[in-house]
Amino acid sequence: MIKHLIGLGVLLAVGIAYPAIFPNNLTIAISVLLFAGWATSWDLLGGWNGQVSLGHASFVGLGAYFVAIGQSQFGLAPWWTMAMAAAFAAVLGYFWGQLTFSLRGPYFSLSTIAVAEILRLVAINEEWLTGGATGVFIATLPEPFGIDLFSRTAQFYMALAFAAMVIAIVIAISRGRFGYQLRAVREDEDSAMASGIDPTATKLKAFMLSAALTSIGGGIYGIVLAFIEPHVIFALLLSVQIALTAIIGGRGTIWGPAVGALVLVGAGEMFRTTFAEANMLIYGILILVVVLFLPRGIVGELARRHIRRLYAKRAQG
Amino acid sequence: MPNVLRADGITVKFGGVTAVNNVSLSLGSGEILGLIGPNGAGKTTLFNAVTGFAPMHSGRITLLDKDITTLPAFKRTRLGFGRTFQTERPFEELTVLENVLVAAFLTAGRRSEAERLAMGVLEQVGLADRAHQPALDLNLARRRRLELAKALAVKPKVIFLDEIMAGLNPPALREMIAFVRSLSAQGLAVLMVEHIMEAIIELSDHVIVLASGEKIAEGTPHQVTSDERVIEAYLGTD
Amino acid sequence: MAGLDILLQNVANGVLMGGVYALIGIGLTLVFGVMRTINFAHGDFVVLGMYSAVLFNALLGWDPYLSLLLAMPIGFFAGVVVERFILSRVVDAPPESALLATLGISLIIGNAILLTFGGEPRSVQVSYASSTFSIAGVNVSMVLLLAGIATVIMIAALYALLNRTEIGRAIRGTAENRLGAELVGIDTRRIHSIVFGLGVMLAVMAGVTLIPLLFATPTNTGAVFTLKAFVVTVLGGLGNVGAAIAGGILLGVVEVLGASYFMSEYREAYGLIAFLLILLFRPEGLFGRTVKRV
Amino acid sequence: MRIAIAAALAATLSVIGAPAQAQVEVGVINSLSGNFAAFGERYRTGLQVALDEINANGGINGQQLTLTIQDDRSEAKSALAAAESFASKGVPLVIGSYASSITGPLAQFLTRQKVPMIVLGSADDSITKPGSPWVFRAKHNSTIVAKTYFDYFDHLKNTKKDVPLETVAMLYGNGAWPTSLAKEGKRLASERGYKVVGDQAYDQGVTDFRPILNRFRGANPDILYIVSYAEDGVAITRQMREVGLNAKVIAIDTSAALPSFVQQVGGSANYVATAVSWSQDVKYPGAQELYERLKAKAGGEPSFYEAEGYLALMVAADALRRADPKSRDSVREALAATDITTPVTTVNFKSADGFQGQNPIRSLILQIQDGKHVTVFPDDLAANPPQHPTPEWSAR
Repeated sequence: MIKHLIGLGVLLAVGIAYPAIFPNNLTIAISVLLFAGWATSWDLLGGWNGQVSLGHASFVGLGAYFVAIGQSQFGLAPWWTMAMAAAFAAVLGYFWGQLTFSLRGPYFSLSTIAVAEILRLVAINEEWLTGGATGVFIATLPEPFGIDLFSRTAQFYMALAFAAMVIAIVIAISRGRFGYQLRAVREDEDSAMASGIDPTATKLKAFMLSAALTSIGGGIYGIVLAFIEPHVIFALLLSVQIALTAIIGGRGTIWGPAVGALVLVGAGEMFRTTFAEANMLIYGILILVVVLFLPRGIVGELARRHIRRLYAKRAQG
Repeated sequence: MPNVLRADGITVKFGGVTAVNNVSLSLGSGEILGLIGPNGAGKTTLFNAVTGFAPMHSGRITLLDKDITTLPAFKRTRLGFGRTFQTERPFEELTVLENVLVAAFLTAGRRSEAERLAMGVLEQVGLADRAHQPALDLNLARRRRLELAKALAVKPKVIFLDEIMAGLNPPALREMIAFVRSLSAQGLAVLMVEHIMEAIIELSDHVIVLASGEKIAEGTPHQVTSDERVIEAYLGTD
Repeated sequence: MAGLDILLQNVANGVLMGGVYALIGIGLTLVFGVMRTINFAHGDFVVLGMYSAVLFNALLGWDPYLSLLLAMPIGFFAGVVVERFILSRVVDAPPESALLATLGISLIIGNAILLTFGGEPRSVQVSYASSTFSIAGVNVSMVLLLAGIATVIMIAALYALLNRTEIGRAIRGTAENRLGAELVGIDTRRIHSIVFGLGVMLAVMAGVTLIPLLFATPTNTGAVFTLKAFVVTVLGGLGNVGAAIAGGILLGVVEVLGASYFMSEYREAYGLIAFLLILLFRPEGLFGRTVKRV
Repeated sequence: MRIAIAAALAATLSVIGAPAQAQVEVGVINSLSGNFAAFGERYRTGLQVALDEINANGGINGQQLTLTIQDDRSEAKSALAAAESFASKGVPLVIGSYASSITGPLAQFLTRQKVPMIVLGSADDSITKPGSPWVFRAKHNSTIVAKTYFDYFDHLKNTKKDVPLETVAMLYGNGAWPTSLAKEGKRLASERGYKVVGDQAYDQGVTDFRPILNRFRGANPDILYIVSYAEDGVAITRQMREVGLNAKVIAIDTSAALPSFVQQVGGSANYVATAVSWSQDVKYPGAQELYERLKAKAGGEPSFYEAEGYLALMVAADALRRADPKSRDSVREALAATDITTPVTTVNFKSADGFQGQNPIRSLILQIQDGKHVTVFPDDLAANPPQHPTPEWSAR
């Protein structure tokens, strides 16, 4: 617990200082933080609760669209629309979960692809709702306390706050009743029921929380892009990337998804500027390497080794 | 003895097959009820039906005069059921302590409180020194005890033990028998499915014998073991 | 055309498209049935087949159907290699590992094609690409029919392999219960390699068969086919090879009728909705064995 | 086929040109990997041809021009990271990118950073409407292209009065470009008295167009106005022939302009019309010679995409020659005052009709005649007259 809080403190300290040290590498840092936040949110459901969703881009899109349309059509400030998006995402997650939580394992994952793809088609085709295929611009934003929300520095701090908030929530949850309920349901639903846990309710709560948090990050992403198109922001590829980030980093660990974001986004950026056309190929090879040599993800594997070492020591002593 | 648990006319069907047919039982606090029968007699099915893990065709279940027939398994747990699984089902990725914490959180609101409760139960079953070991690494006897610890940590009024003696070596078996007796001494109602006759005879206040889903005999351990139908059921069909 | 004629034509087209979808789906369902692995690179193997036909056509001037002779064994071999060196090493890891591995493979295939062939869409022009003939007033596309015939032959061959041969019995045994199969002396690792080889071979074959009709791009097309294959296999029943035909045809008919009589922009959604309904109410698929819901 | 892996690995930051003496560096954000790589390749060829020409002619007032090309992986967030690095590096201007989903965020960001931007490939109206003082586009947009198509239809109607052109059916992908082109098309159709008898959208990745084409066949349109993605025009055309959907005019945007289209569709490609910003046979001085150079560099048949890449860099070089490359303000002003003629088109950025920084380029209509792309419209730039009407499939 203390360790994690120190970790969070380090993240915040480094984060607060970052724009002053690297004022010209903010966009990539924003990507890392957003993916850290999304992957950590995803992990509440996918890692801690064991329900692998491949549809989280829906919530990113939801957040981005709430902010963009709220601003451009109704003049609503992003903090209001982000709160609305989070509430709406939770409601969507509730119904989505009600519909699909009777499915287990790969069937659940496949169903999330289907639901997300249907939502993508709705977002593209229902022009009255989303502005349609041609996308939406965010041309103006309010300036709270004179802060220009279009500046990368302001956006960086928003992304930092988002990632830190999500990680803090996971730290809080991991030690408490809900955190154990999540893991118990992941490990064995019957055994969880024998401990008095309602598996469906637990999964629904996890899905709703995960969805709401993801959509807040989506709202920030909308501001960063300032121009969003439905087929890009609702894309299956984005859903897959979010899941990938968490799994590569280490499912069901507090820092795994964030480490995954750092590694994947960082490596992606490095490969992009170094290998030109071959960059995605190298990226694919990186994924294979992690899967083959760190099957539990980077942090997952480290944590496991740590626990084993600790236990071995105690058994000796 | 006042009834803690009553089950009347329990019938379970899978497709066209009747796995349990019109079986009733009742149990008072501090009482130990043994459920025996040859393989495939429907013991575990009855067990699962009563605890809510298998759907019932008909029947009625009450816990402390409250009708719980239609409640899902986790709600029965919350009202006072604790159970073990025949093949142990620890949460493998969690440590021993965390396994019990999951159950302890049912009644404990705060982490510290839950931890105290869990450690207490682990002491009781003799796993306290293993608290921080991954559950995956336990041997069979310790996995059994972990199952028991999980069942006890929900602070049950009735505890359902599904073949917890099977496969234990003689010293471990003695320990387990003593432990179950201590549970009933604490006032817990115990329903146990068991193949080890030694344990049944020694522990049970009352025994129900199932064969092919039917209750064929009921009484004290002594009565049922001398019942001809029971002998026939064990020797004849199995 | 009268309404009924149009309906018949649409149903016929749906059934024929269904054959195409089934062809794309069988490899996936076979691999899932035996290995319990959802292969996210399946569509990329289909695309690999397409590019192999493009390559043989460009270098040797071969008709795509002729290039099957070379492409299928190569596909089988490639599948065995991928299984041996990658998937076999994650078979006992958490289930998401295999999913991740196939995602990595998908990225590698798509981008290797991109680097080799460039990003331009490719296809092979054959004289019969748009040929049709007419039965009872219903026009039938030659290429679609050929693809349909290929599907039927392939599924019949697979069925025979699974039910009539020693190796088929071993495959079914492994699918049923891997541990049990090992206990009776089946080398399940070898079976996994063979099955994945077959899966890739079927994917490659689908690609070669479809190239006269369709087109391929290195990174886009694969994902589209993978998604279609998922839908087909779930509709029919994941792991049930014969049912892939039923799933394919159901998808084809649902899509074509939806696009013909409702909004065409939601064409992809009709299949997905059918997919969801089947998942929710009959997770074993239309013709699959019952899946334990526990 | 090229074995490009080794080359790509070696091409760490594709810095092209001799870094010897004083030089002017231009940043390019281009889609070299991912879904739009096909276009990225073509744009890069065009940029390189322009670069060679510029440096052979003395560079920027004696200084070498260099290009730094960054891949955007066909996604906005990478493009934005690239833009940030260019903005902080002090490049006088940035050229980029293809898709509107990438170019839109780029334009927003560079405007706020006050970095002049020349649009490379995106043709979406939204990039220059309302636009910004920092964003310039020498190539066409949806409004111009749709208008060119309908001017062409009007032209055909007026030259062959015995062939009535009254009804139009529209088929388009649901991406940003196809949708906006279809929208503008529908507006023009009603404005100019055409009746829209078919209006169907489809999702990218669809491979079976028969249901839609059969629907259209029932409506019997005179004109087919199709806006496809790059890859699916081949399947659309093959299936159009298969179901026997006839029309007097068949226009297919995007895919029919690619050289590979003719190759892959064969004889069925004939008579198909498509709008482009440039063609080798257009009657501009130097067009043929540019074609030869593009072809030599590409190692294959070039298209108007290469020409657009060439155009973007020529515009940049012209502005840089007239400005102080150290001052982005002065580069922006020079760009705004652009007035040049290239073998691709004349460039003269205007602000009119709600657009800003948009070159009112004249789009061309190409028709595939005997397996070749031929410029057939506008009249004064055409190499051949259009072949009209398109015969029925059964008669071909």
